[in-house]
Amino acid sequence: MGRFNPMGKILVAMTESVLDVQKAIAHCRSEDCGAEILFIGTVRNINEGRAVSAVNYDGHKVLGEKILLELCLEAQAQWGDNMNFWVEHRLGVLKVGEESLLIHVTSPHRDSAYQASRYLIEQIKLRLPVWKEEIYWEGDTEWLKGQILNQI
Amino acid sequence: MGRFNPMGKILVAMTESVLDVQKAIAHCRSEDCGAEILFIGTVRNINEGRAVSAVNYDGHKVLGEKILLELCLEAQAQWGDNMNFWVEHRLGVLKVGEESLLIHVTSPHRDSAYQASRYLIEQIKLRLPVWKEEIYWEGDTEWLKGQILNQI
Amino acid sequence: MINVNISLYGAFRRLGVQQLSLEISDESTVADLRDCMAKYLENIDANISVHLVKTSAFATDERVLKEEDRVAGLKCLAILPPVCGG
Amino acid sequence: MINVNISLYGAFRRLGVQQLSLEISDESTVADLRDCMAKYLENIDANISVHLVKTSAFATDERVLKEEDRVAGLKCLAILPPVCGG
Repeated sequence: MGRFNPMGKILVAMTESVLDVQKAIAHCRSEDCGAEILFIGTVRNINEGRAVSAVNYDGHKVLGEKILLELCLEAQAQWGDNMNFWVEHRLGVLKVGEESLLIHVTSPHRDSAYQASRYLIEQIKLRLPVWKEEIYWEGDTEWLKGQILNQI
Repeated sequence: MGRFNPMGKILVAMTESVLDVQKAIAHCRSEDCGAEILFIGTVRNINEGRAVSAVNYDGHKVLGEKILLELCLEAQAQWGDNMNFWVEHRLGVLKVGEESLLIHVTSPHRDSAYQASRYLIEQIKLRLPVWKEEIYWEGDTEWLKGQILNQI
Repeated sequence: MINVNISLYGAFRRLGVQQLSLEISDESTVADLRDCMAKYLENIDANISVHLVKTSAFATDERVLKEEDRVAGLKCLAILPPVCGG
Repeated sequence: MINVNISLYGAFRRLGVQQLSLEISDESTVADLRDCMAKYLENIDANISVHLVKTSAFATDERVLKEEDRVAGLKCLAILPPVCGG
């Protein structure tokens, strides 16, 4: 079994639907994986001192899902082919407190689960084609600055 | 507001009841916390080469809950008074795949959430008065070796 | 000359359209396309800075493109501003 | 002499009782209690190693005790083997 034929399960999505923690947990649960790490990103009520009422997430769905799959395969190659992944980024207008991102990782041991989870969120910030337009209580909006995408 | 009067919420429990991910998430969600990390420990089907059918978790409930609270306060003191915590350890006989431990941490930023989550699991392994008796498919049982408790 | 359609994302949504249609030479690279797009936006006096065009990547549905990649024959082109998911 | 009840956890559950009752002198420290318990277990030929007693901590409901702590007056004593939660 090489890196391109892993035993662990992977599901990725860029979606307008509400994210589903229970499905993520059910997907990744495995009797040989005793450590499960779920990262949830939510819309925060304040950013750089301004009161946020909602965030409009724009994303390139086809390329984005391809990149999420690549990231999970990279994590399996580095930390274990038997790890399972569920990564979903939500798109559209989300109110404060709503879930924008789920990254769920399960592994036989906790160290690899923490490392893979952290790797995924950091790489998502650098490589996933998603953009945020913040909508402020004062009524104006702003597309946030971000990380320049590099070809790999 | 000092370290002993934090703004964040803390709930800890040593319990025979099934652990509840949804309650943990609802308890810790906060509009100023954009990063949420949930660690779930589950019973693994194999340990040191032996096929496990279940694990009997024994624990000192009163002292254990006191220590879990101390650990959360230590994490708030180190990474942020506005962080929220839900930490539950289950006791009793659990089958393979069942959830034995939930550690849920929410924070304004992901770095502190990951660090606090990792701190809690590592300290729990060292300081929480809980013991595992593995029940093997072959019918025998064994109390696992562990970490010697030190007085703090 | 060929016609290319470029899908717009993020701050480029301010242009109010899903795609831009630009005419470039058959030999054009991604770098040429970037220059062409910057000039187009200056001409129409769009409220989009040249800096944003310079810091954006071009991509297909399959991958992020390199500056020297030839544009002719590529499908589903898009311009991707600096990203900020999560 | 005073009588102390010690709650049992983990591998000490093999003794088949919730608590042990031991008689120790009023002046006894946790270290003395540990010795007393080790001797008791040897006498009843329990299937518990002396090593387990030596590597266990004593505690109340409030805290893990130090070797030099006096036992008299402490409530809810327990012996805690090396831990392995999670």
